[in-house]
Amino acid sequence: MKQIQAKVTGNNQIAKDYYKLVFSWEPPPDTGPGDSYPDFPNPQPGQFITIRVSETTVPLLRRPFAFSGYNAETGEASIIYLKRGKGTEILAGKCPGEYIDIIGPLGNYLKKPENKQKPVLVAGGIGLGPLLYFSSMLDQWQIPHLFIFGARTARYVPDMNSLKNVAICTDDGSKGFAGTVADFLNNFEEKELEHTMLYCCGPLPMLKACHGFATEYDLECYVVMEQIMACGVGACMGCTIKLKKPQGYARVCTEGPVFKSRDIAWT
Amino acid sequence: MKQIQAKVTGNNQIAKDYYKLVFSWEPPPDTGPGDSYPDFPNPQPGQFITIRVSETTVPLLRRPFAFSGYNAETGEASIIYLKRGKGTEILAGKCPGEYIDIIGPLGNYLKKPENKQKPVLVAGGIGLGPLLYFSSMLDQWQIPHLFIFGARTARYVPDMNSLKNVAICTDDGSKGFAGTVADFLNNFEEKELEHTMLYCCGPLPMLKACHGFATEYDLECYVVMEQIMACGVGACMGCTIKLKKPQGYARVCTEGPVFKSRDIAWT
Amino acid sequence: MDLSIYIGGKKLVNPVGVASGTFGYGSEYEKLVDFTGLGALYTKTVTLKSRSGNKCPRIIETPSGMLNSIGLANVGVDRFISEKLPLLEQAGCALIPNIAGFTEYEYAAILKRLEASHLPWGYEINISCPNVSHGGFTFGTNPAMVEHLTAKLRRITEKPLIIKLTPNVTDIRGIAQAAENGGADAVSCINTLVGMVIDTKTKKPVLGNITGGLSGPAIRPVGVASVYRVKRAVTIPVIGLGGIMTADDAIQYFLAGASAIQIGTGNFVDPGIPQKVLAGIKDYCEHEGMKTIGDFHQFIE
Amino acid sequence: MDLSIYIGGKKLVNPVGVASGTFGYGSEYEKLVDFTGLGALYTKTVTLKSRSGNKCPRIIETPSGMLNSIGLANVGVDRFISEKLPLLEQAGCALIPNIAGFTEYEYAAILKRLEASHLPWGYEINISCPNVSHGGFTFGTNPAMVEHLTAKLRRITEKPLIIKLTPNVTDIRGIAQAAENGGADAVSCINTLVGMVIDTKTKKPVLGNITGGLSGPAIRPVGVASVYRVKRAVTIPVIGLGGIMTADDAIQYFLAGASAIQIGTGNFVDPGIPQKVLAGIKDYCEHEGMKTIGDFHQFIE
Ligand SMILES: Cc1cc2nc3c(=O)[nH]c(=O)nc-3n(C[C@H](O)[C@H](O)[C@H](O)COP(=O)(O)OP(=O)(O)OC[C@H]3O[C@@H](n4cnc5c(N)ncnc54)[C@H](O)[C@@H]3O)c2cc1C
Ligand SMILES: Cc1cc2nc3c(=O)[nH]c(=O)nc-3n(C[C@H](O)[C@H](O)[C@H](O)COP(=O)(O)OP(=O)(O)OC[C@H]3O[C@@H](n4cnc5c(N)ncnc54)[C@H](O)[C@@H]3O)c2cc1C
Ligand SMILES: Cc1cc2nc3c(=O)[nH]c(=O)nc-3n(C[C@H](O)[C@H](O)[C@H](O)COP(=O)(O)O)c2cc1C
Ligand SMILES: Cc1cc2nc3c(=O)[nH]c(=O)nc-3n(C[C@H](O)[C@H](O)[C@H](O)COP(=O)(O)O)c2cc1C
Ligand code: FES
Ligand code: FES
Repeated sequence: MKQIQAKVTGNNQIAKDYYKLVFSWEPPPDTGPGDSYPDFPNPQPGQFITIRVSETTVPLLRRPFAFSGYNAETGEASIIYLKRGKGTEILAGKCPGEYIDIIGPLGNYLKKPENKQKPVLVAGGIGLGPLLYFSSMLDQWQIPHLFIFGARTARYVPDMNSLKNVAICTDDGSKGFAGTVADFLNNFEEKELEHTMLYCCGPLPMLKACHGFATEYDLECYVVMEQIMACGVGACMGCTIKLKKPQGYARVCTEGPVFKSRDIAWT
Repeated sequence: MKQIQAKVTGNNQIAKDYYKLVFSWEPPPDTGPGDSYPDFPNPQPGQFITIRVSETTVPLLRRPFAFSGYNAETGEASIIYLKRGKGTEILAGKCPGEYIDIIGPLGNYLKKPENKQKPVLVAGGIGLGPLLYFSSMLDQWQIPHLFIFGARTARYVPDMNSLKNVAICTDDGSKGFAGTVADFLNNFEEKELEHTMLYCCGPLPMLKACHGFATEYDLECYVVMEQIMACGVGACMGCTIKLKKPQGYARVCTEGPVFKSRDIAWT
Repeated sequence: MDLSIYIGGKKLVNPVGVASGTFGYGSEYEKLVDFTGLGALYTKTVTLKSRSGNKCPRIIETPSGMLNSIGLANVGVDRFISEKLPLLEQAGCALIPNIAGFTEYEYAAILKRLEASHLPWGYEINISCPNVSHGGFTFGTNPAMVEHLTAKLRRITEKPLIIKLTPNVTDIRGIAQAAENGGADAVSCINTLVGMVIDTKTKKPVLGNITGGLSGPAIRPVGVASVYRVKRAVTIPVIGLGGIMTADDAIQYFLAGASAIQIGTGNFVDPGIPQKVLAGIKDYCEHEGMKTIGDFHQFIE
Repeated sequence: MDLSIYIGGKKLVNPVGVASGTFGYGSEYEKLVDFTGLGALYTKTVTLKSRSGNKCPRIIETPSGMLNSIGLANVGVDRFISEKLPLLEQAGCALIPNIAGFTEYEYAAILKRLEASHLPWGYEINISCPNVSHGGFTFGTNPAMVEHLTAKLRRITEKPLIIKLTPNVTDIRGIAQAAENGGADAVSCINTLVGMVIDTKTKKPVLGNITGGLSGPAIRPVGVASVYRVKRAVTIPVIGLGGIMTADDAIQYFLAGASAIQIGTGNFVDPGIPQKVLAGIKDYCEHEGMKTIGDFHQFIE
């Protein structure tokens, strides 16, 4: 975990209201050659950064975003974000060459599946980023997998050509499968599901549905959770979610954001 | 007094940290032809506008700026402002074509001098705008006048070629007269000062010095005052300054910003 | 949808008012605001004698807020009645003079004079100005005094009587209950919080009065919490204010239990805010199927 | 220039601390912050038993501020001593555990256990958490209880004893004086203001605990005013906090009368703030010819 001034190298719209920010931890020009500039530990899929989007006090708190990719050679990482409020609006205005104050990588991460396991990645909306990154790691490990992406309508679906095996679901049927990702999952035959493992990231109702599905077929299921954050580093106890007893509350920023879905006290 | 969305037509730096914003009260494109768009009463020199510089809550209050010019034919008006804080920083980022929320014209104004009177305009720093405008009115009325402008150093002096009779003073002598505008005034011979009238706008110490000078030689002296403002329209009683008894407090936004220097309870 | 509300049996056509001290005597905003869209206009606090107010400067911006130490500068009740009220005769919205005294006697005297005019719709009683330190103004922090004062004023007028509460107390509920017990028709909350800004260049407080009252979006969470607590302590209507800039802000107050709201600092930022807020409330009600302001009060236990 | 300060006869190398609850047990920020630059580290409030804290969500942003309703989630004093304190053995800055109990007995019991460790430099006593509604936590609003509690704790420790005050009272000066009379070595102010945000989409309070504590730049004017008032009511040092983000903010507190400051919410925004603030204070002192923090106290009467 480091705090650095990262250089924006790209910030482009990839679908309606969705943007991809690419940045590198090249030191700012005023960092003298003598100054040691921190190395960023390789980020893992599921891990996130927090960005201070503004120097003013509105918005005040740093905003958390999951890594959507990392290129160890170029030292470039990316996030995919939805422009939804004050902070992400400011973020969408950042231009290549500008520097952003980031802290990361933070949190735990999605681990490599064991042999035999057949990963199915289920992403909805802003859950896309971390699973795209995980998918690229699975490709690197040569683990075949299915990627399911759900969105409200076609306009919210970015280009997914880089994915080998992808199913797109839209609520209104304007692209791909007509229905939610949960509907899509329910079309599987029970026997197809042997050794299947779910990795899910997206809105809470989607995660709940995935958990329900996993419970029904007794599948292992990991979910990437969200909670409003203040510190992002485990100090404030603000980002907790409720786990089943006996664990009690867990901090999304430290014990998470990745949880086993069966550990969570879904409500 | 109206509240309108004015269109920025220019916003250029004219000296170190000084900018000139030009705007017109052309209606925004979404104002239908049926919608009546308010006419702006002709602004007078000394009058000001308040601008809502940001849609967020930082900065919160509107910022007041004096008119530095107005062209009745094109319907374009201007202000000259110093980039000094959060609000003016945002203002400096406005581009031609953008709309700004302004209320104006506000306050009283500098009146045409009587026959025989010889106006001397004394401006310091951000006091330049209103006196530039007044100078152009004097030209229109064909009243000869001297314009004295004071700044800390040459970098803060914009181009003043439009003025017929101008004396520039810099504290460090890097341009024009070396010394303050008060020093410059003190070089006048008493007899030269007959019928002289002072119109002053600038920092408080300068205004005080001008008032002292005017008192010494028994000259009429008008000063354009500043005070932090909230409403700008006379409602909040926030922008008061102290006058000599019996008037008590006066609102800069309503009874001012132009005051007779001898009415003010200088401290 | 019917957004009218009743206070002390009298109707306000809509729940959006402009707060005392931020709208002058009304006439100042005449050229910018269509008064007929306002539910109520609460005037600048009137005192028995005219007051010139506190030392300058009186205003400073703070993060998402502002401090003021106007010190109840006003023309006094007599000139208020002879010069200011008549200007508002045609305003087309409910006029609610806000009054303050240094003693119970003064409060009563002001109210009696105002009763001679038919123009006030009702009264808001300021027992909570943080910018005037003399005796009478600690009324607002003492339940027994609040009850006694309210009861006294209640005997003078049958028009709606609204007590304006200060947040600068340990338990605002006790003050609200005292107002209710004294016979108030409503309470409004909140007035400003005590605050201070120091100029590190001059090493002096910025405000001539040293401390001032904090208002604006910065204090909105305090206002919403106050309304929530007060509403659960009294049965009379609660009027909410503090940092309202948008319809969403106003709706938070309604959901917390307010029957009406006021816009204060927001008027300075954009005099169009009251109208925009009212329009936004209407949209919300339409969208959410709310028929009256009372419908807002069912969601939070 | 010597920026060290003394509290209860003990020295802090510089006046910049990090506030309780915003810096965890310290170890969380280890990788981001050089602790040797900190004057003091006030830990998350420790209670006698461990507490899992309030319902979620516990945090929401507000204009220039934030609400939290953590509810004193902590590991309890025993695990604090066995697991958390040792991690800070090498921290290189003064460790000031912040403690809270539900009864006088609990406060005393916690303090006694901590006294067994040599690591605490002193203690901050939280009598003012707005997020826990049980009996004991109304301590902070009652001068007699504050004096009695302070006196009791005074008999247990000779280390510096700092009482942390709440702004949610009618007269913070009375509470501060009670702490002084009870034998406190300093008071710190302010803790958070009670606030609430409602989600107009769900029509429910955002925080699981309904209300929370407001902190950040929004409340800075309230903090500065509190320090100004408290300083004029007591002779012991005052530690100022609330919304400090920059050296200028900290200097306002010093000019108001603070001998030291703490940074709370600011740590979340940028963990580098404490160091930047300290550097800025040094620059200011150099520029303005200030030799000690005491020099700040001469400017405002
Ligand atoms: C671990 C983690 C990883 C995330 N990764 C991504 C990502 O890869 N891409 C992406 O688009 N978004 C991601 N988010 C959500 C992202 O942080 C919020 O969308 C962002 O903070 C909104 O900021 P804003 O100022 O634009 O919106 P605001 O105006 O602050 O609020 C708009 C909406 O966003 C919600 N929100 C605000 N702050 C947070 C927060 N800290 N966490 C969750 N919701 C919040 C608000 O409740 C509100 O509904 C992640 C959140 C977490 C906790
Ligand atoms: C009637 C009037 C006419 C003015 N005309 C001009 C003009 O033509 N050109 C120009 O550059 N400036 C003018 N000013 C001053 C201008 O309003 C301030 O410079 C501006 O508000 C600063 O905003 P900011 O957010 O950039 O600075 P901030 O960060 O808010 O503050 C920077 C400094 O400006 C001071 N300041 C802030 N608000 C005001 C205010 N309302 N009035 C006076 N000082 C303030 C602060 O005390 C501080 O010292 C005028 C002020 C008044 C009252
Ligand atoms: C400049 C100013 C002057 C005020 N004067 C008064 C007043 O005379 N009487 C009163 O009861 N409240 C007065 N108030 C308080 C407001 O009516 C209101 O209670 C407070 O500002 C909170 O609302 P807001 O955040 O919407 O401004 C004043 C507020 C401001 C900002
Ligand atoms: C998330 C959070 C948790 C807090 N927890 C505690 C706590 O456990 N004990 C305590 O005394 N104060 C606690 N506080 C209050 C702070 O220590 C501080 O008094 C307050 O936030 C004001 O300072 P600030 O504006 O710099 O944050 C907490 C504040 C925040 C924001
Ligand atoms: S955000 Fe502070 S503990 Fe997770
Ligand atoms: S700024 Fe409100 S009266 Fe002048």
